[in-house]
Amino acid sequence: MIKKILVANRGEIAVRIMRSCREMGLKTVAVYSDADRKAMHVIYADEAYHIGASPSVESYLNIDKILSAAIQSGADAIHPGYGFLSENALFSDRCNQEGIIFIGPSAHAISMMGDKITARNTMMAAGVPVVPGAVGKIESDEDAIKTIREIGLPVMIKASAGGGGKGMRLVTQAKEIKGALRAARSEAATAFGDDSVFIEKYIQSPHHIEFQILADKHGNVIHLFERECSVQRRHQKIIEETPSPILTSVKRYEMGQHAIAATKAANYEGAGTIEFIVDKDLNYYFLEMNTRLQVEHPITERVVGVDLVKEQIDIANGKPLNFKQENLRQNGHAIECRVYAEDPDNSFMPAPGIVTHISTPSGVGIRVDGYIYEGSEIPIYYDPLIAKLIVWGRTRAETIERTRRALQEFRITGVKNNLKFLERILLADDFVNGNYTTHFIDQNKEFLMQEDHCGDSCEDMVIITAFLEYLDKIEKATPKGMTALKNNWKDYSRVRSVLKL
Amino acid sequence: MIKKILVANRGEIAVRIMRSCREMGLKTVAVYSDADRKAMHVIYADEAYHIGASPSVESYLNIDKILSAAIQSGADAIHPGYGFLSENALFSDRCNQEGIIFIGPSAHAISMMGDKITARNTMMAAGVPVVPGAVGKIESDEDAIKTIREIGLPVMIKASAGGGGKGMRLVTQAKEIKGALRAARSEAATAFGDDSVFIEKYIQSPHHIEFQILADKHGNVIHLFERECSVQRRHQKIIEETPSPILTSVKRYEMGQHAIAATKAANYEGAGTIEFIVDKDLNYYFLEMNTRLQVEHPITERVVGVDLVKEQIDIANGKPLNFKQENLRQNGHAIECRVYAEDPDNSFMPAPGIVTHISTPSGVGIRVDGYIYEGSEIPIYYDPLIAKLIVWGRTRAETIERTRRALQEFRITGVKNNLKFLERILLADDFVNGNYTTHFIDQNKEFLMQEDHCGDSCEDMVIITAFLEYLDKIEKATPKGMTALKNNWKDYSRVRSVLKL
Amino acid sequence: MPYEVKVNKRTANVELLSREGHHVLIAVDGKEYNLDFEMVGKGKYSILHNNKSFNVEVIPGHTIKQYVAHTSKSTFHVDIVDAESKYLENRFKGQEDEGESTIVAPIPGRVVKILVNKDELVEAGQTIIIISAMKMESEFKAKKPGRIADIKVVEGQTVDARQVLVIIEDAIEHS
Amino acid sequence: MPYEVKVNKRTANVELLSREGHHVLIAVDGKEYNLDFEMVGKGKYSILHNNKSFNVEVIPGHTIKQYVAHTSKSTFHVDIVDAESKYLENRFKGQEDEGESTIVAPIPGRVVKILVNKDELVEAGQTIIIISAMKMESEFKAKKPGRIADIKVVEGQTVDARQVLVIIEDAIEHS
Repeated sequence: MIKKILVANRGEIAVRIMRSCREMGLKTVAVYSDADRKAMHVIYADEAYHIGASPSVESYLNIDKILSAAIQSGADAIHPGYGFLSENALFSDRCNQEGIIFIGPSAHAISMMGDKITARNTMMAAGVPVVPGAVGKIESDEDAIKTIREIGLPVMIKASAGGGGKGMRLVTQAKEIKGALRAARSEAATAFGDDSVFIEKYIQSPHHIEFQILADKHGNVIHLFERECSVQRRHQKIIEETPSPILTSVKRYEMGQHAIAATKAANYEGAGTIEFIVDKDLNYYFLEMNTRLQVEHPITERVVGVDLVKEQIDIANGKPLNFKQENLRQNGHAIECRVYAEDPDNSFMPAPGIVTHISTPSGVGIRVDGYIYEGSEIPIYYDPLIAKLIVWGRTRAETIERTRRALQEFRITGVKNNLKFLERILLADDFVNGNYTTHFIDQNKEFLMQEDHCGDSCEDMVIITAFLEYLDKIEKATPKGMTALKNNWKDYSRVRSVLKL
Repeated sequence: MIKKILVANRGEIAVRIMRSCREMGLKTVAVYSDADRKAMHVIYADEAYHIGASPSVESYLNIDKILSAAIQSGADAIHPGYGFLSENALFSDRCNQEGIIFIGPSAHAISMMGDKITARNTMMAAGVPVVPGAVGKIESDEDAIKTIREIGLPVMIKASAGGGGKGMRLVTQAKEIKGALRAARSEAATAFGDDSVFIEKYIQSPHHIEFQILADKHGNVIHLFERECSVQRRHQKIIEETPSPILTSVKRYEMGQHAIAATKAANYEGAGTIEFIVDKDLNYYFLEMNTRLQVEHPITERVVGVDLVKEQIDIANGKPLNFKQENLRQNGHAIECRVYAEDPDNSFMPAPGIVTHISTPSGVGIRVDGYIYEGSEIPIYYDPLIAKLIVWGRTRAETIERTRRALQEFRITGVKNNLKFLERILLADDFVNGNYTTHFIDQNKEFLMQEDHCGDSCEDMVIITAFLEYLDKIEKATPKGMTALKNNWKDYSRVRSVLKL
Repeated sequence: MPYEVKVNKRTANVELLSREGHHVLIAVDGKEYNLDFEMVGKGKYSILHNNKSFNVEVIPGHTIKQYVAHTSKSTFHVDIVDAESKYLENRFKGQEDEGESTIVAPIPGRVVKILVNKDELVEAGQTIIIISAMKMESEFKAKKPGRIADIKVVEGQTVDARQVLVIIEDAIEHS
Repeated sequence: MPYEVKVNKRTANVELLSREGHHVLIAVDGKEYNLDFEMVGKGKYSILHNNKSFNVEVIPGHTIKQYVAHTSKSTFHVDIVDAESKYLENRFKGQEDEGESTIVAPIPGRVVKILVNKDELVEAGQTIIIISAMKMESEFKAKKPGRIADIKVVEGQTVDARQVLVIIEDAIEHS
């Protein structure tokens, strides 16, 4: 049984994992880079090991250093979180070789799902619908033209090793094919060291809906329903919710069954996510499998009533699943808002810096997962995600109202952030009506970039406050004697006589 | 329909009520005393009215001032919270007269349930079990002796107008009867201006279990299951949980039915609580009805999945209940810990003061309802309750583990508090085993007052930290030149030569 | 003494008429406000005006006269204008171009790539330098044609916000 | 220069051997610690010792030499002892009685009732004054017999922690 877990990550997810470990009575080990000595995960852990310089390649991506910290600390398991080494097959393998439990799937499952073509073929064999497209990688321009003629325009050219929108090119006209192919290959080669690409039908106005699954070492697989992740900006998710406002219970059942089939086909163990792309007629296609915990896992935790990190640890310990499919239900509704350190007024430029003040919302239905504290520094080296607000309500409408209330209470100063932008999303008609696709942000740009008007007297209050703060500062900066002079003529003459002596 | 609500309260409950109002799009009006100008509820509200000096009688209990603030602000409803005027029949009536909706029951229901003898008789008539005892108030010593002979020792003499343990006397031996009667009467007269008393059988090793009910204006009544409130110190609840660790589903069903019957018998409208006293054989007896929201209402909200304040407002608006009994379920387990500003090491002396720092727990399953912030003052005039930690888990065991984790994360400095005492309760065998009565605190006193040992090197770290903080402070306090003198002999001689000039 | 306070595009005249404890009488553009003004934290204020509750948080900017202010709904940039500020403003009027020939880091980050050499002539819109922060790369371009007069940083270097990266001189003047 | 530091009932010798940035070498009762010592907030420290992570928060007490320190598990009262403290300690040794004849408010509150008059003789254990705070009343009693020399407060008055309420003189001495 696992007794001590090294968390090979930082930020909110490292703290979140350690919280569950602490509840289970497990010891926690943090690793940290130069930039993170004072980070929350170091403060929260029982032990902490320095693993290198600030850039991720020299620390959080450094397998040797992390394994040596694990060995030195006597950790019997490593939780990789998300990002960094979480989907690195080599890391999973190396942990195995050192006799340390990797809390996640086998190297084989990671590799298989990491290669988009292999994953696609595996899914087709398992009867899981995939986006219409080529069965394998594209070898030549002719191959591409032939394939595109078969499936019809528009199509998407995608890197086999891809992710995060890199090595992807949309083709809407036949004349664009060759150029797009060249661009996708070159970007894929630079980003992943592999220029293999394949071609899929381009789904217009799609939804991005994923299913959470859990699979134990005994062949049991369950799904924990879906998450709707269509509110994205540049392939970056911003808001997720569950249940999806567009799914019917019939579709949900079907997709759940396919998610389980997909997981079984991958011989998968642990927590994972099957991502589907869904068109407006609710046709759905396997997109990819994320072989790790997702950023947005808390909305599933809230609605289904599980602690996914504890489930991961139980699975790693070889326990059979704690649930049967038929006992799981979606209770109410949950929304997650991702709070990023970025400046929406300046093309969402990242905004590292020092947090001067933070007020987090609380009360009924509110959960906040974060890692920043007053005085903490958000480094330039890592992800701009600084907190996640997870809100539960009995209905979708109540959840939206509550999320707005929570966003109003949420205040982070010192670093620019997207809190007001999130509030605008929660006010947008398309969002409120549950009528949105991955194009939502673009289509609502104008509305989303507006500010609530604060009112005339409100603006005057701002003027007055800044002015009085300024006067107080001037007052403080003035030497004591000077203040006395200004305020009190009696004192003045007294001071003068002293000076005369 | 209600559009603006005045909250006739302060502290955490005022903020908690305003949160739900804000979610419903309702405007909120705060009232405040001298001591509370900078209190969270004033900051949180849309409007705020000063209603008098700090002592409650001059402000939060001043009906005229509160009503005049309501009228001035144009509020169409008043939410009384708990405590203060929440169970004041006159206040309910006065609101009515002014055409302002009182969010709570009618003056008649409040009066009827406020008088313990009337309440008792009403319940007996409705077939709800009451503690064996006299049917009416005790007129004379002879009357008392006769009654006690009938029901048998031990008995409890109770003030009819009582509450909070005042005017109560336990009688275990016949010779104590007259003295106890005299003491109870005199205490009742002083505390409530009414020396009426009655006699009940004393239940040894009792549990204190209450049922949350909701009743609309259309005659619908539902219960939202029980709360176990037996962890008490001097009749003050400290920790509550739901479900109760001792109830069976058969008993739960029976008690729920009786709670509904009791509510109907009182012609009740709104949210209320039926308190039962339960003996070790699960015999249960009506104790009293609280005609208001309870401090511990959030654990019901969490397990049943409702927002009780919103339900109160919907009922006040004349809406039929949002739920049917058969659709309600208890999902998982919840525990509330009450954080008091008091000093457990000094006989739980109240500890008002200024909060210098606060770290609240968060993450999966955690809710905190509070009202203090850094720099806020906890006044000497009001209740010592400063925050409530509400924790949810899938099972009771998980909830206990999570509560411990949350308490470890919870830190309030500047004012003494009972956070570590709460942690000890969560570690006590009797609590962990769910094997506790209202005598729990007394029976576990020794264990609860111990401190976790911090370990030798931990103590050394404390010594080192205080010492280095001290050195830094000395360093800062020393004038710049002096530091130079100490650190640098070259500078020293330079200063000396300057002095010689 | 009246001051001018700029907030976003508005310039308001502000005069403090009296202040005793938390009672403040103040005029903004001639409109008098009788306020209950209390500090509730560093830079955080609770204001009651005709029983309306306002919360404003002000954060010092780069100079003692600049503030960023937050209400529950909006963010404001506030400048206090006094005699000194006015003098400076007048003195530098018409010289706004001055800053345009330097590229300044708008955020802290790491220099990923410098695409020009010293003395090189550049076009308007040409990418000069790439800065990376939080996994995102930003390209910075020349605003007008010119000559690279100085490169103040090297690739791989960590830079602070407002740090000068590259100085571009007007090419015509010096050619 | 070594200091003595008292924590609860223990007195430890502490010597700072070296300190460079966050690297601290320090000895407590002769045991050397090589620490990574970082401030992470006002009075809040993160300490790494042999990769173990400790968090200690220290809050100033009534004098510059007193602290209350919190770890995740316990609370400590810490006194820094230097030459001056030692001198004072020795000087006042054996005079601990001195404070016993005054009644001091241990917490802020409101005087509900004063049960004695000036010059009245009181018994040990006799209730002298009742203070109310947060809906709870606390009675304060005389520790030994004496005469009420002075009553410093009146009923209804709000008092601060450590404020002197009543002074009781030794009755024998003055009778």
